[in-house]
Amino acid sequence: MPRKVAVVGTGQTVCVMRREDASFPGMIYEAVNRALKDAELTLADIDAIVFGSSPEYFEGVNHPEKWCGEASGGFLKPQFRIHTGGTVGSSTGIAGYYHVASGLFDVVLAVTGDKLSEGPVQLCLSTVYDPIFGRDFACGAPSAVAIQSRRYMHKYGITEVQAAKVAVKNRKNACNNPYAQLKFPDITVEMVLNSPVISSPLRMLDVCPASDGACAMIFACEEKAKKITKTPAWVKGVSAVAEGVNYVNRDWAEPIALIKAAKTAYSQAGITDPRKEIDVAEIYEAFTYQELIWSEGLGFCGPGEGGKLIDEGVTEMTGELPINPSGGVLSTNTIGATAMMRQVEAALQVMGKAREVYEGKEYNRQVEGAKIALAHGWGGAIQFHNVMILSSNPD
Amino acid sequence: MEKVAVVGSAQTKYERKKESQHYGEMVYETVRSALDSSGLKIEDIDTVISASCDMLDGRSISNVFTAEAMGAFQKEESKVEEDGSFALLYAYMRLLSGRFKTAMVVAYSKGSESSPHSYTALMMEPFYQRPFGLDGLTSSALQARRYMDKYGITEEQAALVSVKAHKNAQNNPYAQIKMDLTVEDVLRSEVLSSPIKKLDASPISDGCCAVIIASEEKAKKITDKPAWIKGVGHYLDAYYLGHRDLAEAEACRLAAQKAYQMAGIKDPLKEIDVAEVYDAFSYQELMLYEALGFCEKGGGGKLMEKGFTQMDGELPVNPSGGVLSAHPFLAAGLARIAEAALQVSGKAEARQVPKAKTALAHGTSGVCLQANCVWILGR
Amino acid sequence: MAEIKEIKGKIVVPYHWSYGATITKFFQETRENKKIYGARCTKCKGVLVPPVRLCGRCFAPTEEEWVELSDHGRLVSFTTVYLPFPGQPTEPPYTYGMIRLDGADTDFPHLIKEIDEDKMKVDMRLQAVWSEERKGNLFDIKYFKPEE
Amino acid sequence: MEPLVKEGNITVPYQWTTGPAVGKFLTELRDNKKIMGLRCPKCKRLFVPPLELFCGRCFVEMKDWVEVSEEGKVISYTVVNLPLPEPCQPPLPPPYALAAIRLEGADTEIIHLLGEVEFEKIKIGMPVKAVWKEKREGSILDIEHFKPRG
Repeated sequence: MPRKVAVVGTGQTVCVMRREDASFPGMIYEAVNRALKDAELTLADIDAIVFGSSPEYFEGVNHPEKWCGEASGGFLKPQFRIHTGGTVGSSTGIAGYYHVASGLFDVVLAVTGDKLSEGPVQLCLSTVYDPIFGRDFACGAPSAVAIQSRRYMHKYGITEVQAAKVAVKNRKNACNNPYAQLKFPDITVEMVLNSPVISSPLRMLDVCPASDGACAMIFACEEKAKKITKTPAWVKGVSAVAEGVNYVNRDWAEPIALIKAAKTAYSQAGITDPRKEIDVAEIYEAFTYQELIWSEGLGFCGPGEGGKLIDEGVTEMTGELPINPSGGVLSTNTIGATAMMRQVEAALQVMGKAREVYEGKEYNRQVEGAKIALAHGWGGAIQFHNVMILSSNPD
Repeated sequence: MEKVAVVGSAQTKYERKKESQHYGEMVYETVRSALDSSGLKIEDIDTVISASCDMLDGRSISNVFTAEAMGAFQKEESKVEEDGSFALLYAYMRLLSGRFKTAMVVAYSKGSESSPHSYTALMMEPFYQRPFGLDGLTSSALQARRYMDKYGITEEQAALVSVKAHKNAQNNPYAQIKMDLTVEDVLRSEVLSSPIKKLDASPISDGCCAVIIASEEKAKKITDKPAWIKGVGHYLDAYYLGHRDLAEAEACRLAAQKAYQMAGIKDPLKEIDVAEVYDAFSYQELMLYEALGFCEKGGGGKLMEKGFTQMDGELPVNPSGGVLSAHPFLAAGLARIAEAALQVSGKAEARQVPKAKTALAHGTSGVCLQANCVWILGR
Repeated sequence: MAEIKEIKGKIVVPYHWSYGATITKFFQETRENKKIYGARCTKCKGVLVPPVRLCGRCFAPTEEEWVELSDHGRLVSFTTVYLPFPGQPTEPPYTYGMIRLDGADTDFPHLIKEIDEDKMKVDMRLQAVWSEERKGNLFDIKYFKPEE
Repeated sequence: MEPLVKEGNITVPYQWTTGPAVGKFLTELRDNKKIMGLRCPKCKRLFVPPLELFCGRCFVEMKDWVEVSEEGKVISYTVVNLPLPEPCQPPLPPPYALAAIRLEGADTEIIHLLGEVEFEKIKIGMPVKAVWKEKREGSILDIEHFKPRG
């Protein structure tokens, strides 16, 4: 059995389309300081740092963890970088977990971010595609996910309206999150359906924004965690599974890596009925259809039942299993920090801290009595999936 | 703490240009050979950690198309975008946690598809350093001059490192540049960026390295000669070149201290039998002698002159020929660990240091030794 | 003058991506013989196109002997791209899809033309339109169109 | 058939956010021909040039802007002979000299060009002085180079 590890502090920057007032390292510094303050620690208490950010072409600086070395708190400390694409935020959180679980370090800071306003995001994302087979007609992330979404609709009869409902739910939820970028209290299904097509079947409002932002979290071993905070969020399950790209009989509507990652994390956490046992989930829905596909992969419903899940209101704030109280990725997407924000929001929920006063205004996205939360991330060519289960209970 | 050992490894032959091999095939072939080296099947591998670089590959999220070649399909996987020695560190942490028993660590790059100048020049932030066209070569030249000036290190002493490396490389089937050189040859080679001359610098290489580690119970089943991990340390230094004393590899010194402390090493020169270090430039090897505690500060040149680090010296450094004889970015540090493991397992063939029991391996990431990872392996 | 907040610039990084011998041979066949080949996995017997040396699902090598595939196939999924962005290689709107060539078990990406988007259907039949001048790259096939 | 190679560039335009420290430093170069540093309230080091509004060593905010001299001495240098390919874009064709210069009052070095000097005569410890461009655009190259001082 691995050492018990908990999240003891978190910090997020407010995400906006362009942070004119801070450089990339400046944003990282801000998130790190917020996490330290939240845990009431100083940098001297941190044994090691793990840094995460997405394709270097976003900021145009190779090995950005070196540039952000001091900002991440890494000066003459152990530090290295994780980079797994969209999953990088959660991959970095998971690496933070393993730093502590290994026994090599007791208190570890994980920090992630990206400043997507520095360059043209879709151009940079198109460099993910193979330069020989397909980069010539790539349109960043949207076109790949459009292919996935169309196949999913076809296989299960999922409708545009069902996808649009995800956009509405999450943009409304975002109003309760001080760090979210797109807040849209009056959004309707019609507005989503009338928004221009980006890459069919995806419309403008089916798609996440591009954000500048950073996020940090602090992991600690049991002994330290109990001293640092009264409300640690215990890491009960972690899994990060890969699949391939163009492999034999790939079914775009069947996320096999996610299915395996969820199974692994559930078994570690002793979860047998995820829909009942999990109180709240933060999942990486960069595009509306994905919240439905991933819900199936996570076992919240059967294959093809993702549309029904949203139709029945199960995933609304008032539903049986609220998904993305934070507003999710559809409201904020820095890419680098995005999947970590899922882990941070899940941690805040089980810590009972998803309600706060920020710059004089009250925000409440707390799911009452949430004890077990799930955080998810995807990345690569829709092929890497991370799942983390957090709990208010150490045992 | 769980005991973990290196139980298998494979390296490609490092070459200037592997044009007939797609990079995925290069990775696949290496991973297969690593499995063969340990008698394992891909099903026996619990987790895969890789090291590669988007900007070097010209493919963002560089593990997208190599995940399958690494055998990561439907496996627990992650990528450390650093030198491969750091990828091994993450794999090691995963095994120490007890969740996994075996890990495949893979690092690769094809310098021929991009260039070492791109790879390092793009590490420079765009405001203060990039406008000068600074890259790994020119920034290391500033470091070399500063180090030589501070400690009276001579160009001849640095040249001896190059002579040794290219000579040792002749015993390594994977090495790229094998030559019998004299100090004169090095001194007379073309000045690239003073004081660094062509033969002080590492070449451009294509290559891949894969290392398999296993926890104690498994390791003992897999091989009767595991190379046990005794200690590891990794530290980062300041970023902007003018914000640290370039003559000191401070982060490497701290990393070594941590690794020695874990391994219970008090007198590294005596207790370590062989070392494999990331000598991208000849003078850096001398700096590393000091940072690794093989000699006092400023004593690197003398140590080299006295022949301490030659194959027949007290502490042979880079029997493989080191990075000066083959420099596949990201794979280079992992290759140091593979070589160190071969040494303690007694499998280093023509480059074997007799009776090597304890070996040190060093990897670095960033320019001018900014980030360092130091490993101690033992029987 | 105003305080400086940003610096404009650009980076240009040259690459020389090696196709390797396998993909070179694949394109030799498209260029010289207008033929598309796949490779069969030694384990699951699935046919991969382009004919890579490895079946990722099985971590098994593919057979030395290649399988000739049809230049006709089925549309697995598609998208019409409307979003413009700087540096885009193809000017929108354009349509591309994943095509399951007859005899293959993986999807081949390509442009789709000669049909209106609203007439396109998942699973419809397509065929390759070959270029007159073939250079040994993906555009040896100009695009795919509805099967005649 | 020879193995095929796809030749191509990845070309990306950027608008890099300087952040307040770099922004002010470059603005002062451009508008006032002043070289400014930031002093850490804790370790008292004066960082020239400053990258951020915090001390990376002490992890505390720095607010104390200090003007330093445009004169200093060479701590290290290199003469670059190799023509570097893209994406390196040195401001001059080779050979040119780069140096790490400790400005008077600063506790760090600034990396810059050395000019108006025969390369063979460059020495460590050599006193140098900034030469300003007439037309300054808010770049580190608003200082044309450093030249030997009398």
